[in-house]
Amino acid sequence: MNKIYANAREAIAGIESGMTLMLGGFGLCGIPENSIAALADTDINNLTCISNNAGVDDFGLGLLLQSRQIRKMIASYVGENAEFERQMLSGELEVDLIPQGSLAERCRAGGAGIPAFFTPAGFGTEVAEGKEVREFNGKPHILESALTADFAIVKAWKGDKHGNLIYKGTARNFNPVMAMAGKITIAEVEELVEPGELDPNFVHTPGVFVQRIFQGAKFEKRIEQRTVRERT
Amino acid sequence: MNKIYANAREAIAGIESGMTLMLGGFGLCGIPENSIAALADTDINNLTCISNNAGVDDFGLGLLLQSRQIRKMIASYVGENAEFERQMLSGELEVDLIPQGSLAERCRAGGAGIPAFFTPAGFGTEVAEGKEVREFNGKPHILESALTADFAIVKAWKGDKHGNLIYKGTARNFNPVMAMAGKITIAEVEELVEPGELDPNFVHTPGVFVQRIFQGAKFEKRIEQRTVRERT
Amino acid sequence: MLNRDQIAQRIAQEVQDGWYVNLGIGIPTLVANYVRDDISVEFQSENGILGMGPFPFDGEEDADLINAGKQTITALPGAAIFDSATSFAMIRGRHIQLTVLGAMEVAQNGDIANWKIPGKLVKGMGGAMDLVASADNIIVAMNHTNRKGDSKILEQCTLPLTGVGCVKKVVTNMAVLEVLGDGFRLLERAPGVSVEDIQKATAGRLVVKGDIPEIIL
Amino acid sequence: MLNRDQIAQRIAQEVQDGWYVNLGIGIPTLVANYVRDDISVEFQSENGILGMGPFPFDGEEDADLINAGKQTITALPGAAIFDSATSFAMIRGRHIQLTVLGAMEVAQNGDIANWKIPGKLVKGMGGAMDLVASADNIIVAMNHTNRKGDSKILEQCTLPLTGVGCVKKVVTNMAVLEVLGDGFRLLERAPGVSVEDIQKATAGRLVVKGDIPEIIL
Repeated sequence: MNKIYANAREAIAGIESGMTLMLGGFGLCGIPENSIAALADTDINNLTCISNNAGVDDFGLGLLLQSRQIRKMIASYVGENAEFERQMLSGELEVDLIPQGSLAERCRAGGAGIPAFFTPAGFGTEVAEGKEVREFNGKPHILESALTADFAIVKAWKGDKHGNLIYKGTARNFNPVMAMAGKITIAEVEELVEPGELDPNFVHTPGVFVQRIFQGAKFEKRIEQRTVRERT
Repeated sequence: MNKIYANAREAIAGIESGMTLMLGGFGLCGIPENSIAALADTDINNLTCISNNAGVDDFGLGLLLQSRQIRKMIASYVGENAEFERQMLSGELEVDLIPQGSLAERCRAGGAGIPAFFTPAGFGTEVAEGKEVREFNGKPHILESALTADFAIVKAWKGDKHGNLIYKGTARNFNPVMAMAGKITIAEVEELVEPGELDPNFVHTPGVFVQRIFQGAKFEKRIEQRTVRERT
Repeated sequence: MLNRDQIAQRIAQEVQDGWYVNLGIGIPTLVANYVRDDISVEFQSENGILGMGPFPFDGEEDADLINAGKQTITALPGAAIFDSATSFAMIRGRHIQLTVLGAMEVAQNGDIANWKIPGKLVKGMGGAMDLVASADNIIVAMNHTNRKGDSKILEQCTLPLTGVGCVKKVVTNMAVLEVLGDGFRLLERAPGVSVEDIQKATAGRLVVKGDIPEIIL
Repeated sequence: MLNRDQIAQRIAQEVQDGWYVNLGIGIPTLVANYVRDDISVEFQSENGILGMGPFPFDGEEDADLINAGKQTITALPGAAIFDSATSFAMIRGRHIQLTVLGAMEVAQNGDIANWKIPGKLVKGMGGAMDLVASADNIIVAMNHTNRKGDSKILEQCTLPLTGVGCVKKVVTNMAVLEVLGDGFRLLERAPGVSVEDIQKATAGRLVVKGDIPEIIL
């Protein structure tokens, strides 16, 4: 059983137009940039992408928005992505905006075989429309359903051939929960190491959740808001 | 804000008769043995204890069963604990047996502000009695509710004054989810280290979930089934 | 009138020893700069860090270490990193003692709107809906009026809501207000701003009782 | 008749390359000893380890490294440790390809009972209810009859259930059976055991078609 793939192009084989993808990352931090670039090089379109953000205009998922490969975005934040906002307001892009915590928990639920759960987030707002409301401990909650994807694509710091992953810093974010929720999960890593190099006690994503793994050719790791303080 | 306590006796201050406790561990592996011993030294009784097992006759929670300090056990496995089974069959002890995965998820839910979730585990069995059943993807699921506790007591390998914890091996088990679900969470650790000694990237339980921490005086770490192979 | 930093400075006075605090994007982020250094407070950022430190020195930025505003940050000794589900477990599970966030509108029943202007602007709710639905202690940091001069302190929100009946306190460039449910109680006024000025800039019901002290920074 | 190890050995033949496998307490644990070594299989133990290795050498036992049967174990290179919630996320989320467990009774509709005899014995369900409710591929390993000689292969379970309609295959000391829903199809018989012997020891409906080969180990 070989999980190791040579590169992004080979690792994304089998992704087809119309499929649902999950993509890890928060802003541009911890996004599977090699896989996204490889997808941008294909004719695959009509994708539903589940990702907290949609990159920026010219990097990350923004690339797939530019090339109109995405039919629907499921995200929590549009933020400063002008093209995302434009396509959304013009109706070119279908968008399902959901609270960030519900997004994370719905992905985890999808991976954990929990079809639905109650959360207080979004009660009394547009998010609750059409959803079951129930009171627990005197407080209204709404029923949210699990999210899964045909392919989940995550980015990790290190990984081994078993698919075990560790992440670095806040580049972890949505990656572990999305890794759980893909029918097929692709992990791109900065460094592919030998089994035994990752301490089992500190593996973030156990290999059982990962079907394909490859070492990314190049990581630009662009910074969205470079903020520094003066040396005094 | 000081989270550090001198010993088990001081750390368990405030636990009163009639309260609900969660205790980490699987079998005798990763149990908060110092805290349990300290509880056995008190007159506190009428406790509801949530723990996967109840120790063995003369160690772990078995001590509190012997001394009749437990009114009710919420657990998944009685196994080879003769006194537990005897008290249960005779009706001296109230017992709520629940599937191990539901137990873990219900604790996590309690800590995560999820009041209820659907799971397939237990459908069609005694466990489902009185619970709501709903079909998802053609498969029946039952609604399970969150568990919380007045005090959660966990055992970790190392911890710091912020309450950050790391566990060792399979002594992790229920400890992280129970740490999340206590109104007050007490962590007993083998080694209390200085802030900065634990790599933030590999902290298992972030300190926000832990209110009290102490270095255990002595860890017996008894082995329930010593199983070895021959050297060849 | 208070500037952005002064609003943050006033909010920092609310922070207590031992608290875990989530700061939203914008003015709220500045609050960290003004917390007394004789108390121990930990800042949580919902993208997955507890124990957030100051911005890095020039040249020491790490693309893998950012806050929820996507700004490069540092981690303090004793910090912890976690995934998004665990982060919102902290938030939804009420392990965070204070949430500070910005708003487009706040209503006197505690409703808040801050993520969308139909047909015009969509920022998305990010983590705000989870935060306001679960936090016991929510302070809104914003200007009293919008760029057109209209009050953002309302009887009822007009924009799509982020959360209902959740805001406890509002600190603006003009005043500190307590949300009463059927009005805003004026607690303090910015230096040089009169009660009448605040009354004029407030569309919701303003409750003024006794002398209103100036904000002391 | 097969002994415990032989039952395990037969079940090991079902294991395929790349599978993640959960083995229950008792006979199932022994399956790991008989899996072909030219395929790569990882064993999951629900107390929180993937990549479980053999028992440790004498003197190398670690109290902090046990399996679900509380036996001391080792971890192989490439193993991973996790908490109980994550462990059952794997199980409930159907990331495990095969579950092998023991039983007190199995019925021809796939029901299984293995945790309680009312008034007499309570083991508890442990992780079994989660496993059988979610696993796509469940094999039961047990003796064909109980100590009193009564069949454990039934038309209907009489004991409190662990799961409904979930068992796919049963390997006993006498036979390999496929669960059909309305009966058990006899696939193989233990060396020296006749179809008649199996018929006599089976209380559920036994479906025998054509020649029944002997189990080959």
